[in-house]
Amino acid sequence: MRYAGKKILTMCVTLFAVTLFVFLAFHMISGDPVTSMLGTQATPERAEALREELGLNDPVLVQYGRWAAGFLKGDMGTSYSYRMPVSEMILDKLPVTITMTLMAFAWMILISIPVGLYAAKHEGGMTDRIITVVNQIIMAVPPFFAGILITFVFGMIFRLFTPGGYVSYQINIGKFVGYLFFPSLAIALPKAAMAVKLLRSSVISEMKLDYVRTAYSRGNSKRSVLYRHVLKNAMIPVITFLGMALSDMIAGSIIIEQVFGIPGLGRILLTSISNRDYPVVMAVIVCIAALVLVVNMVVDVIYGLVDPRISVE
Amino acid sequence: MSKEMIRVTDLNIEFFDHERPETVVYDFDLTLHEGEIVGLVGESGSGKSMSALAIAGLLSRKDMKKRGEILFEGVNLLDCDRKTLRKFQGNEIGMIFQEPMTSLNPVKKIGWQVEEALRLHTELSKEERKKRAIEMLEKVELHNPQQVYEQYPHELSGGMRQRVMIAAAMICDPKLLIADEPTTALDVTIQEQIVALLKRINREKKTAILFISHDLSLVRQLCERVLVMRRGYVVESGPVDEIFYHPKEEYTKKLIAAIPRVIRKTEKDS
Amino acid sequence: MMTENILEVTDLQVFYPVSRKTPFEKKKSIQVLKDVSFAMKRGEVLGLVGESGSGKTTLARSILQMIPYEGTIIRNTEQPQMVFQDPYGSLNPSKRIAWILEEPLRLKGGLSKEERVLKVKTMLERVGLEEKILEHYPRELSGGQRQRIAIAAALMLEPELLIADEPVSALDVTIQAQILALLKEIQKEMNLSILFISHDLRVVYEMCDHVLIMQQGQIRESGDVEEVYFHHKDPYTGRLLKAAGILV
Amino acid sequence: MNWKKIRKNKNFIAGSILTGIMLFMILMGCFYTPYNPNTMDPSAKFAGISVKHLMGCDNFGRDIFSRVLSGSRTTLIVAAGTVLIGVTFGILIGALTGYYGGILDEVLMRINDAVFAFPSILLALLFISLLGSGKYHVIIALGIAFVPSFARIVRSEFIRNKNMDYVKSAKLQGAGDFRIMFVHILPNTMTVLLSAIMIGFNNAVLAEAGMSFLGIGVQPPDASLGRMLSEAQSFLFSVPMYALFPGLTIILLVLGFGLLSDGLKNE
Amino acid sequence: LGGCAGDKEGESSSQITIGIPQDLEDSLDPHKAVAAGTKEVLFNLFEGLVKPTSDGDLIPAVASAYEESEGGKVYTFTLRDGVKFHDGSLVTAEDVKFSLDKCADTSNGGPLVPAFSNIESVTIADDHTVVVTLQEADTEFLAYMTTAIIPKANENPDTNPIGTGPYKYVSRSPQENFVVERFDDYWGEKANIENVTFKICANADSIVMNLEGGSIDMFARVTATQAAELSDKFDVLEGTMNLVQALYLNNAVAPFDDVRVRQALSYAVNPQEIMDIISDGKGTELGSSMFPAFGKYYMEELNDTYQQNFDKAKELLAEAGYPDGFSFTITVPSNYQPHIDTAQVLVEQFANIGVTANIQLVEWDSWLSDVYTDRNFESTVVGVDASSLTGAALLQRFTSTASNNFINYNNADYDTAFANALTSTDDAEKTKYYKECETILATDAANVYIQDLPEFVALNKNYTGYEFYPLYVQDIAKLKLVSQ
Ligand SMILES: Nc1ncnc2c1ncn2[C@@H]1O[C@H](COP(=O)(O)OP(=O)(O)OP(=O)(O)O)[C@@H](O)[C@H]1O
Ligand SMILES: Nc1ncnc2c1ncn2[C@@H]1O[C@H](COP(=O)(O)OP(=O)(O)OP(=O)(O)O)[C@@H](O)[C@H]1O
Ligand SMILES: [Mg+2]
Ligand SMILES: [Mg+2]
Repeated sequence: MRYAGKKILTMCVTLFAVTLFVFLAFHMISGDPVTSMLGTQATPERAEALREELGLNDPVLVQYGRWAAGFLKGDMGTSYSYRMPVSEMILDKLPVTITMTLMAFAWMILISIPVGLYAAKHEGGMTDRIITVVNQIIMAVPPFFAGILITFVFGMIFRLFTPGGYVSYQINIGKFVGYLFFPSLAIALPKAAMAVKLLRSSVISEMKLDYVRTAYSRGNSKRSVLYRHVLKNAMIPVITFLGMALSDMIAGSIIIEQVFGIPGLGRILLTSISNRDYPVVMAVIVCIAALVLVVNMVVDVIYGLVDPRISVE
Repeated sequence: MSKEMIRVTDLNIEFFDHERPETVVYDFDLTLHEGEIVGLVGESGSGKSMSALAIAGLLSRKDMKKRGEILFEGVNLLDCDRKTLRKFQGNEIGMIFQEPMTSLNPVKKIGWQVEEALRLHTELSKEERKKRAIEMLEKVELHNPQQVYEQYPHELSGGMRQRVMIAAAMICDPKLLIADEPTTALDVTIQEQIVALLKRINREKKTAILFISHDLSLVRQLCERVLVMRRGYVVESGPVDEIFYHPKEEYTKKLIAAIPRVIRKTEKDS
Repeated sequence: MMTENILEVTDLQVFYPVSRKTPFEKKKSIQVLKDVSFAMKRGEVLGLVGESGSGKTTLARSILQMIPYEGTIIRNTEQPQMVFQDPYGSLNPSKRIAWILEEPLRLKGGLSKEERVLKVKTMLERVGLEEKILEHYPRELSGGQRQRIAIAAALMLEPELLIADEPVSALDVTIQAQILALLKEIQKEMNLSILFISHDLRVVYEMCDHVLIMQQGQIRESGDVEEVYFHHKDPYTGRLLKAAGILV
Repeated sequence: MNWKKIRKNKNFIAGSILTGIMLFMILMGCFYTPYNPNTMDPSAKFAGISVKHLMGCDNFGRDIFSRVLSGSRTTLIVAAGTVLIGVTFGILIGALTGYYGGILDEVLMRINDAVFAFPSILLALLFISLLGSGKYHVIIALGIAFVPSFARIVRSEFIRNKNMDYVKSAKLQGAGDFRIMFVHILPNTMTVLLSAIMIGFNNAVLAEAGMSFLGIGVQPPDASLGRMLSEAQSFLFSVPMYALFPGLTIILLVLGFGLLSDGLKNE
Repeated sequence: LGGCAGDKEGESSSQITIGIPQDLEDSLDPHKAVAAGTKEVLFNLFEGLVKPTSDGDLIPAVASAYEESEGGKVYTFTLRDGVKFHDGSLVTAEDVKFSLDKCADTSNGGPLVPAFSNIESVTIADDHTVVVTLQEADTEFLAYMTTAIIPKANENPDTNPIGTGPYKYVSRSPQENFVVERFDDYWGEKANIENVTFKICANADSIVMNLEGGSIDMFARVTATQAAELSDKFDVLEGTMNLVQALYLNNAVAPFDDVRVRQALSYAVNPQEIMDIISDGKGTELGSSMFPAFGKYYMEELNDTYQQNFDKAKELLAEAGYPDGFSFTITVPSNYQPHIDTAQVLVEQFANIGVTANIQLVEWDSWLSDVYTDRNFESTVVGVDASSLTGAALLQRFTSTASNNFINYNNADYDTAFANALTSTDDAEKTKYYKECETILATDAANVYIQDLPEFVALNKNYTGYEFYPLYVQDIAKLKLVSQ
């Protein structure tokens, strides 16, 4: 238990550091919330009055302290631009991002493990060579180009989905998940390709090791050698990648959200940065950072569980 | 004489993964009968392990070529289909590997690995398998089999791992046991016990054993016949005593002469 | 000066952590070495014999500071070398043999590429290997070949102290004899001290001046080889000797 | 390596040919392009593929082939720079944390996590505000944003390798920590690292394009492949070629490097 | 899989999904909302005492009649009977006074509607009559009475907009949509379509796909290229954006403080070529800060002030001391592609006279603070629109003391002319003075004027009834299903 406690504590410290950095960053970049709130109608007097009202004239650290204190009490503040409670906005969008990420992750696992194992199993064969080449190409396709292509092919030509026809999960869960089918695929594909490559080469190098010979000597079929012996070993380097890919998807789904018109955390983050709406930015970052940290922690734990040679500390 | 168990004729093994193809085993011939123990000795790198692996059906890499015939109970292991081969492996043919350190799966528990052959070839229940595995671990003189059952390979010493390998190879009572330097990592007392164990299963179960070693005195204790290899060739073969007392080849003579003996230094001096 | 102790070990204790099922369990550990003390003179060959699992490798590793221990270990030498029990694991899988053997010389510095290659080739010859092996990767070698490479790598630096963990176990007797002779020769030549771990009592007798008998993490008996082999005090030693056919 | 081996190494051959062609084109683009990549020709607006315009023209009547040539250079510089920074620091941090572990690991990895969670766009904006805009600042900002992912990969590989006997034996032979990390262990992490570099390169191309909608990075009218790609999105229907060529160029560029690195890996 | 366009047809109620390029990242309080994108949507929810028509006239709305007296100093409004707010309550004189006072309030540093600083008092004459008295006569003041009337009782005007317009607010989801429905108690002609969803299509590049795919039925302001890509499922209606797109020059910094340099740049530019390249020749060329929607003030003849003439331009540059040209930066907000495109063509055109222009894209927010507020720039390409249907809305900003005079224009003649226009009560005279202002801007080459951007509205053929306004608004109430 002490281990878990320690991990959580360091996580909180990290979160604290991230938020502080972000807060400071905001004070260094040009433009302030008041500019975007008042737009072209700003007069120096009105800007000043608004600044005073929002407390933007206090020293940075005082402002940060106020934000942090509020946050700890569960109050994420009010969005400057939307004038609505930040918590409401986040709760609205979080499920979107999480669902999409999880779906993409599922895609990645579902594609990469069977394909990677298959290619490794038939190393040097025709299918393996085809897989390797296709894989190399997929890896080289920029995800957002993949997004465009998928939209074009499946959305416009085959009409399998309506580009931009996003349906909120609050209205219809089924359609919501249905819409995320292709976007999550677009996110997953390049990462899955890399996972395939990694897994394949990892499996192939494991297959050369002595213990595999031992496994064969007991009458294991190639299949069971792969699944029961090699997979776990071969997954060790892949786990790190999968974990990272997951964090990456959480933090970096902005582009795909953009291409497919999905209103998730990424888009909120982007516009809020542009609007200098930092209560929202802070909240989104805390969310993303917390998710990323949790994923990292889980990866560490899994890593220790899979590889007995590594103690978790 | 009892039934013929395995017959290897003209086995050649050639590697292609370097600039020049390398033949590492030439024209290997061997016949093994039920209940027979045959020793295979020879220079390091002479191809003992490669021949053993071929016999156990474990050389399948694409960048190597195998020629010849390995008949096991009438089936040619070199070109039979994998399924038939698998039926033999672990069940009728057991193999103990030379490198105990790397021959165990690092992420699986010892118990799981020892009882794997049972899982593959028998219908035993989980509890029965565990019982058998622990019995087996006990037979190879591991002090605390219950604990070892739950440990991972990296937590064992070299000798302990070697014994785990032996236990795993013998768990299905194979008809043919190929032992590639099974006692190199063991201290004499354990070595003695393992040799005794091999002898016992040979006697009781009529298990044929191909015993690879460089320890000629051990071979002499255990085997009836012996093959001597050098640079990929079997240079000499025949009953142990004959080879031991009337070696024909220069190399065999050297081998025998080089066996370390404890001649008291005082005696030596005198 | 010559009789100065090259190694002094006092009250050495070593514990290993026991694996846990989840990261949330409490830490447990088992003791592998108990109160091990001994000293080793410069230029001597000290045999370490003991049953499998008695802690020989553990002792070697703690002397070289590879694992945490309690107690004191004084090493009066700069760069002790070790031949690992598992030669395969001690060879970098991504490098060719030529690179592996040259590496210690490169680290030491002061030699040109040609000199290094020459030294490597000489050493290769001394351990009885052919030159073509230089181009191979470790996984392409036989057990005995790997072991000889490991020995060659360890001797490359002409160390003062060599810890050899079962250095000849995988070798056939002719080569074993050759390697033992090589070790002896170098030992004489350079006044090398060797901690020679083996389970082969006959080899130990050949090689060593003094011997330590270990069992279950403790030293049961130590002393001059002659003394221990023929006037042993501990019953365990007796059993070992009997099993090896030295004592009848 | 000798000729015989190289001839058998299909990856290496395909990779070097592809990379060679791409690099040659980029190099050529420095000195000669069929048209000035920024010159507009209203009459050639959306011109199709012809002998005059090998890849047709864009919405300003600019020659796409010329723009691809000059855009590739920019993209290559940005992507390579970004990956270089990311990989260099990623390896450094990953190696140090993985190898030493302990408090250093804890601290560096937490910083790493923090950077990872820090939106790269904000990071880029910050750099632009502090240093002023320009391609090189974007490279730095993106490079920093790329460090964590490389660091994590390298770290876990180092953790896996550092307890192996070959590392211990190198230590005994007197190899310093740095030599052990970078000469002994690092090559054993290459398999994993090279794949990551490839993906990283790709992401960098995109990130640069992504930055453009904030107005940082390459400034119009200068071209970069990512930017052309995102602009082309609006003309996907009438001129799919406009998206195709930059996209294809990115793919070929990345593919070439990928094959080459694969080829080098298994010599 | 995903939601299909066809699904909607099963529903009995009529509905439309309208794509909008950016979210209403703003207060929903009509007085506080600043973004043009917010205002154009809120137009359907709120009304003032009067409201604009698509012809540019003002007609009574919450007021049923008004009276202007003392040469434009006192305005008397008679409230319409039975006008209801969306929450069901009746509009009272109290609400009207509250709304006007709120906009005139200066306690937060300046009134919400700048022109309201002219108000002396708002008084309730009786339950149906509100009198607005000005400090100084202003014949254009009625245009500001389009200011929304909101209920005094609403506690959360920022997030819960309640007005009297033909549509009422239902919900919004940030970056996703803004939903309104028909207000059935509307006093006037009720809207045709029951449910309207404004859907945020942040990715301008996928708008064609969204339209073709059926996830949106209408998108105002597609580009010429996008319009060309649409299939015949859509009507593309063409209007203008009603803004003045120009290369705005900071008149206070060198070399733009020299009129000859500004004129030289104007001679280098060919607006028609720009329009040809970026929008297939669509758009209206402009020669000064006025666009054609202001019929009576617009002066087409000013377009010819500077015909593209490189020699003349070089001559002027040489006179100004830049015979070899110079280089400068065009700062362009990155969120609007037509401006970026225009800037790119400008760069090419300036190259002809040896002037090197470098484009610098900046975020909208940085543009607001650096360019607009701090006036720290050399030149910028943007479009300036009119917040109300008055000449002052476009021309006031160039008076030397105007707080929004971001180009630092300073010309005494101009100030005088503008002051005259403001105070004159006679329409013809007012027009004359405004035209004088325009002419000064043109001859002085205050900015390099380019065009009033074309506006293309893509509308699914199932719908009809779209109307262009001279203001930046979208009137949804007039839209109807073809089958209706
Ligand atoms: N990493 C580890 N974790 C837990 N226990 C370990 C670990 N390494 C070794 N042990 C235990 O420590 C004991 C001593 O091991 P060591 O390797 O020192 O034996 P050894 O004397 O070298 O035996 P051998 O001759 O078989 O190699 C053994 O019981 C082993 O199980
Ligand atoms: N992949 C490979 N490519 C080329 N040669 C190889 C390869 N693998 C093994 N060899 C060579 O095959 C020969 C025979 O090896 P083998 O393992 O059978 O020897 P061994 O008799 O078991 O020796 P030891 O007693 O040392 O274990 C060795 O010379 C070795 O170098
Ligand atoms: Mg062998
Ligand atoms: Mg050991």
